[in-house]
Amino acid sequence: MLVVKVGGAEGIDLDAVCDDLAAIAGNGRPVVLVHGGSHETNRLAEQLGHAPRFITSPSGYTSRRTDRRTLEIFEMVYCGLVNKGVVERLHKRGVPAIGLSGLDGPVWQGPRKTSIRSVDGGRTTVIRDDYTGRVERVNTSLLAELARSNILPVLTPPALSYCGSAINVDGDRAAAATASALSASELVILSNVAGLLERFPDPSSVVRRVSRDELDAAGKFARGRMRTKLLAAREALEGGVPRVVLGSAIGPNPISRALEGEGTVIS
Amino acid sequence: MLVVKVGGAEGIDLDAVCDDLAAIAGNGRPVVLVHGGSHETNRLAEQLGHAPRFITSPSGYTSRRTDRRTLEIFEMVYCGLVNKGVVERLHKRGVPAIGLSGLDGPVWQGPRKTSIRSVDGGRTTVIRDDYTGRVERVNTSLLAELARSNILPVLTPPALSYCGSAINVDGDRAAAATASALSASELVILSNVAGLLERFPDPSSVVRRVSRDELDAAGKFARGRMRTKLLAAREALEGGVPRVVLGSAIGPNPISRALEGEGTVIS
Amino acid sequence: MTTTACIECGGDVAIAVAPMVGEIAPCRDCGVELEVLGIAPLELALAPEIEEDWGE
Amino acid sequence: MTTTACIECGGDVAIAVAPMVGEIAPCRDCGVELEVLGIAPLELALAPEIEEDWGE
Repeated sequence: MLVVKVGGAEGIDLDAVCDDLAAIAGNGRPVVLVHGGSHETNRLAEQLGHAPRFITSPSGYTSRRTDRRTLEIFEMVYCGLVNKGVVERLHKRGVPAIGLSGLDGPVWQGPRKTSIRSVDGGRTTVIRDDYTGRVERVNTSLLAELARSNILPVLTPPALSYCGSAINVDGDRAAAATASALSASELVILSNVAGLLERFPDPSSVVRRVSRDELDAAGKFARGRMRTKLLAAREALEGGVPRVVLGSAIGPNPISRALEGEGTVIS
Repeated sequence: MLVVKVGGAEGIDLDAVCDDLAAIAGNGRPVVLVHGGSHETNRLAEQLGHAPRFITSPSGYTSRRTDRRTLEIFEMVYCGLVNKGVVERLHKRGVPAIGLSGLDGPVWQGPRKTSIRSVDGGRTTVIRDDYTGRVERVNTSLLAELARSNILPVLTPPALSYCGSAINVDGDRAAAATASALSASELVILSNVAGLLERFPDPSSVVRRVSRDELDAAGKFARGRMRTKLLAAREALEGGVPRVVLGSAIGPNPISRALEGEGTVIS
Repeated sequence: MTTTACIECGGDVAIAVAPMVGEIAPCRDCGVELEVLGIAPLELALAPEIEEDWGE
Repeated sequence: MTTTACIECGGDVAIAVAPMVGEIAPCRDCGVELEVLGIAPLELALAPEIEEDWGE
């Protein structure tokens, strides 16, 4: 089983990703795709006059401020525009697919954070009406059933909190939890960056190999979202996934290139 | 098996519908829900500067002009905002649910119309880039599998055309096709109208009973969307569904009231 | 309205003074339905069959 | 900055001149973290624990 996460940043060509995915699935390899949608969500939020806001946690992680209105905009893009766009592309390429958010089934469950902290201009505040959390449980029986029926799951946040509300979760970490739960042999995380860069944003400074023990040290190179990707890689390895590759989604055959080692291989 | 279609018009209270649905499903009756989203789609289309347009066919049916941009806005509302909002509400009420568009699986397949005709001001034009069609095939094995796992399917347009593209389909007729395919004992179609009205819009003029043979005659009372609902009712009866009720989604327990005969009972 | 020759039977086809691309113009003589494909110059073709069912 | 009394130990808690509801103010003496619940009058309570994981 292969789990692929493709980000939602600007410039990512979903047609190229789906071309590659159709070839891989066509060779009989079971695959689960997880996707993001951040760029389109920011655009729609601006258009609807509810500009996106981002929170920096005390330990430097960034995440989207997800009040109820943002969650709805988030669902419109992730579960509507992007998810069904990917499912349509896969059908067009002869790959039966099923688009599911973490709510559906549910596929992903986990705790919603009752409060979060935001650091802004040196001042820290508590935020309570944020719909964010983490994936702890993955519905492996539903996903396995779909794989048996040769239907490719296309998964997207949000997840379902234990108290029954939709929660924004990090797509990379949700993909790691899914890869672990399905005992995937590989997790490929594709974004608009060539991998972990020693001298961000210089693409030629890709760190090609990171062993599990070097993950902490490698963390010092990581900026912004890459920090969460390294956390996701760690969680996948700890979950028993033998190999994680952080690669670029840009250009043709991005998944195959990552599988062949193009990007940062963590194992 | 009970199939319920709830419309997307303004004023429809999805919490009341989900309260009732949770009670019915809680009593062990397998249910499939189909929902619309027209009001929210019109609102979002206006907000995004792509105002909704409606087409009248030569024989008087109205439908949404669905160019590619409209289809994307349609998917954001139907598959994102409304579908996941209903799934979240059902989980909150202890009913495991799964939100699927017709693309997913796919659940609904059918022909896309290569061209449609639009009558406007006495002039008729051919339109070719419209993404509309009809549901001919229903994925009963996927739906039956979900029912066996006690997961309530929450279905929404669009469907998948045989040539692999998303197509806008009429929700009432898709619900009728689903009820027929699943050999449902009843199909309930709820909207913001009390049923077939003899003197539209007078709610006290509800036609209480229509036999199958009286359907054509009853058609003369029907205005706008109600014409399509009568067509859907006919298709359900012809598909072997013994009883169809057109009822109001407004107020508490709308499904139960319709099942008890409140509205227009067609059988 | 103005008229032009039917591409099927040569008969008279009534056309709006300012026709729209995609507009349907029936031929009064042979009854076929023609579609305006181009305006300058005027270009007609047999209109596609009506497919009656409708989307949401 | 201004100071107010810690609700745990009575020590000094540094507070911004114009505090924000939800703002965290640590007590220099006993080290607890307090949260500003109200401004006029100033109302403090123990801040909830940090939950470290983050959404998309």
